[in-house]
Amino acid sequence: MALSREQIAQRVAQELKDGYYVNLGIGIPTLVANYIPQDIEVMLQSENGLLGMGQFPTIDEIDADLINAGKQTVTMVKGASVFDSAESFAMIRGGHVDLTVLGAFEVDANGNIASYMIPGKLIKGMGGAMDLVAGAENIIVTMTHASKHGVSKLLKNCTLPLTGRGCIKKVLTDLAFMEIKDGKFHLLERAPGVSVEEIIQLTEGELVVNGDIAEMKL
Amino acid sequence: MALSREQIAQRVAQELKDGYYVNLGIGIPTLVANYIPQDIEVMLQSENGLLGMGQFPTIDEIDADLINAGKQTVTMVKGASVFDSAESFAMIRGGHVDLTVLGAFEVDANGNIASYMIPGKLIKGMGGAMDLVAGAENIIVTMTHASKHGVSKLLKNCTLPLTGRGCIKKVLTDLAFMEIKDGKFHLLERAPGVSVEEIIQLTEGELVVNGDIAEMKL
Amino acid sequence: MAGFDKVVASYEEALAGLTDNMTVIAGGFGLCGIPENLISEIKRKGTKGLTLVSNNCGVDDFGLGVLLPNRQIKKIIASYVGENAEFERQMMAGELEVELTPQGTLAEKMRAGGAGIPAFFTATGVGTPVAEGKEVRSFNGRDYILEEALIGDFAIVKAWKADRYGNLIFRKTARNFNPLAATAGKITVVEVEEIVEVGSLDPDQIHTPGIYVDRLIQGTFEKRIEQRTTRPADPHKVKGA
Amino acid sequence: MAGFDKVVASYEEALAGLTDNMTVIAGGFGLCGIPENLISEIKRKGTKGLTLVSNNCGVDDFGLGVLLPNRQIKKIIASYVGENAEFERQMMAGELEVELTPQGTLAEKMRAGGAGIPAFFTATGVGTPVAEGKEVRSFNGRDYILEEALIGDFAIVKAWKADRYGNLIFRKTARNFNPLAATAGKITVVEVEEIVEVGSLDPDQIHTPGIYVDRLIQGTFEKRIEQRTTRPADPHKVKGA
Repeated sequence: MALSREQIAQRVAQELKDGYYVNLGIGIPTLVANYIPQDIEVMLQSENGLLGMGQFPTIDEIDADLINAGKQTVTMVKGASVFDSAESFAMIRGGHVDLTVLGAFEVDANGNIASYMIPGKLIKGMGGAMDLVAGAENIIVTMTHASKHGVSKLLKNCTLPLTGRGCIKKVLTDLAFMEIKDGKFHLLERAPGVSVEEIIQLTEGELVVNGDIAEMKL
Repeated sequence: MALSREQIAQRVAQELKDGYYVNLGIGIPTLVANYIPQDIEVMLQSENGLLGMGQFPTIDEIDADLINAGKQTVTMVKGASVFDSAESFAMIRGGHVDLTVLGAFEVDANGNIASYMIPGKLIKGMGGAMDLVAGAENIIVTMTHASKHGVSKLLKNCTLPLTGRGCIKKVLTDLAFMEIKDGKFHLLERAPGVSVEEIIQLTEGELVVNGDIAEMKL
Repeated sequence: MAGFDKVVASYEEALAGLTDNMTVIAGGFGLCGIPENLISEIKRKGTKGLTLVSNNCGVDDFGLGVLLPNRQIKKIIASYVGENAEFERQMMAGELEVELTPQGTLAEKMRAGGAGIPAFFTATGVGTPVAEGKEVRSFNGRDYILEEALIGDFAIVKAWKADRYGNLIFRKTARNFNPLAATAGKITVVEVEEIVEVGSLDPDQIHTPGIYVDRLIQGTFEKRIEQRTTRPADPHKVKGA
Repeated sequence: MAGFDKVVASYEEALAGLTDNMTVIAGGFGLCGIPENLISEIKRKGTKGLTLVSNNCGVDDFGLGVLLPNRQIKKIIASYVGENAEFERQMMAGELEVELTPQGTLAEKMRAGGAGIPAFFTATGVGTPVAEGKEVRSFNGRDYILEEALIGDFAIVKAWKADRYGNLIFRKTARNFNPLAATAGKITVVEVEEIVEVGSLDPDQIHTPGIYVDRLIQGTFEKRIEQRTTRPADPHKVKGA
């Protein structure tokens, strides 16, 4: 069965390592914060200028001057720091963030990503997404594998305007966890109860299936 | 009579205006701080990362963590701020400093300045001088008009490696105050008791003398 | 002798000299840390044909969005826009020019403008619509595009505290683009919540030195929140305990 | 689980992995804010063939100058050097390569290295020996040269206070190049005067966020002064009054 949004977040959280500085995008990536393993520490970077983002505030703690990149009110953890937007993107662009998790409309077999614009429909802007995909060494894209109508979002070539070129190496969908290399998707894991055939059918870009593909553990 | 170092500093100080942020180079420029008119306020920038440099400390006030660009122990005035070297030169390069005063070995009629290197003899480096001459709109160069042997330092073309190209518009020597424009020196004032003829003789670059040249008031 | 006293008496005075068709760089992220009252003053003045540089364009009735109904904005350079209906209508109708710029590139363009760096290379946007018409160059085997600096005729900035010399301190994530905008204005106007005595701010802790600030005014702020997200109060905490 | 604790037990551990022919970026201006003990440790280790990036090269018996007698430095990128005799001798003899770089350009090169900006344009050095071999380009009618970023295999930094997460605060003009060096090291090693509890530093007042810091150690410092300039004690002040 396809993973729920929460399950996607749960699987991503397994990729976190102790001491990681992590930037979580808006949507499913935000949920990852709820599944950080108890035995490790990670610190969340929010690109509007905060390292060490904490949970949402209680009503009493709400502070209009303390928000995250999704414009939600947040808190700070112990050891947090605040900085301006140039410094924040110096961190990001300079490759200092250990892991970035973000959503996408389409990803293709060359590691291209389209996530910010649907011409004529959605043109609100890229925010920090282009900087994040260009700056991070280590990115996990979370997305649904295909549209409701069964149209693959893992393509030979992205059809929408790109957010970044050749920068995506790992994709986690509701159906599968994949690596991108040498112009191909490589299937690493499948969602519990989802068959390899189903994944192949819903992946437009070339998909390499090597040996038995294990089910994800959640 | 040629101006003393103190008199040069005194004359430069007359160019200060209320509310000016000023960078004073090493040597004679440093002395300008002693002649700031009582009825105005200026703030001194030191390029190692201090805005609002004060006088030297008393022995009790000495702080190894508080020095100026000449590596001298200093103090801070009220309203001072400290910043890193990139920020300091953002101020300088970005044209935020109102006046820069610095020394030179040679200046030429095209506004070129040589102040940091004598090949085979003095090669300690330019420090912040190249940034200062490139960044400031308003620079006064203080120097001696000629060498002890009577060789002019106000040249047709600088002979030493340049610190900056076409960036000097005002020069104050022990003999004269000059403006540089259109590839010529223009005599504005002469030191008390120094004749125009004497200045012409010691100026290798073309010198424009328009009408009566007033003596400096000190 | 005014010295370094940057304080002005009114918002009118704060924005004196702002005229039609100028470029204005604004601090703020979403509705957080925006110069609310300076924006209101621009609305009141009715200045038109403005090019705005700001990460966002406010919402329908707050922030830079209030400049939309009277068509005061000709062009906006931003990373994320369209949180309001009138913005979308004007953009779709071609009445409003929008130059989408990645957030980090936008921040760096402001910093570069203030720091006398006319242009810099960045990997952000390579191979995307953002790269169109821009030089691409390879350094150490990777492609980068050339981005140019931004300067404003005016910069409008919101800080938390200031002394009369214009030394600024920002509070939490209301800092965002504000220190960068402050460096990039030919005339930089700052509004703050509190003006304190010169000498009471620790020189080591000033975020923006007064050299970047031309005019300063104290205001009161609504500080509207866009996404009021909360968690339940901690059940272990007993009131009054 | 080590989490974000950056504290190491010894100077040896602090510089573990530093090997011959690496590039080291150092904070400090003159002898102010230099990582004294990390420099001593490099001397003790005897690492050779180093390329050093630092505004200055210390004096004969203090600061980076102590690395000269054993010829540990192959090349130095600096803005102002030669405050010691051995330096001059090695430079003149061609035993030491010196790349003179304007101070502001040096600072910006470090910042660019840390910020993922591979190159930037600056007016500093146009028409001078610094411009040799560099691209010149005109923006808005003025010439600028292209300068490339600097990155170090190691960065060695001196701060005042830190928490164990590596959040740093610098003191007065001992800040100088230190925050820039901190961003530009593949491995950034910081020595401080005091390590304080995590959570005791105000998040708004941290100069260098811990994300840039890999290793942290507390040391004691001589803080030698190069130019001890003083004024007479104020005659109006009465002792004990």
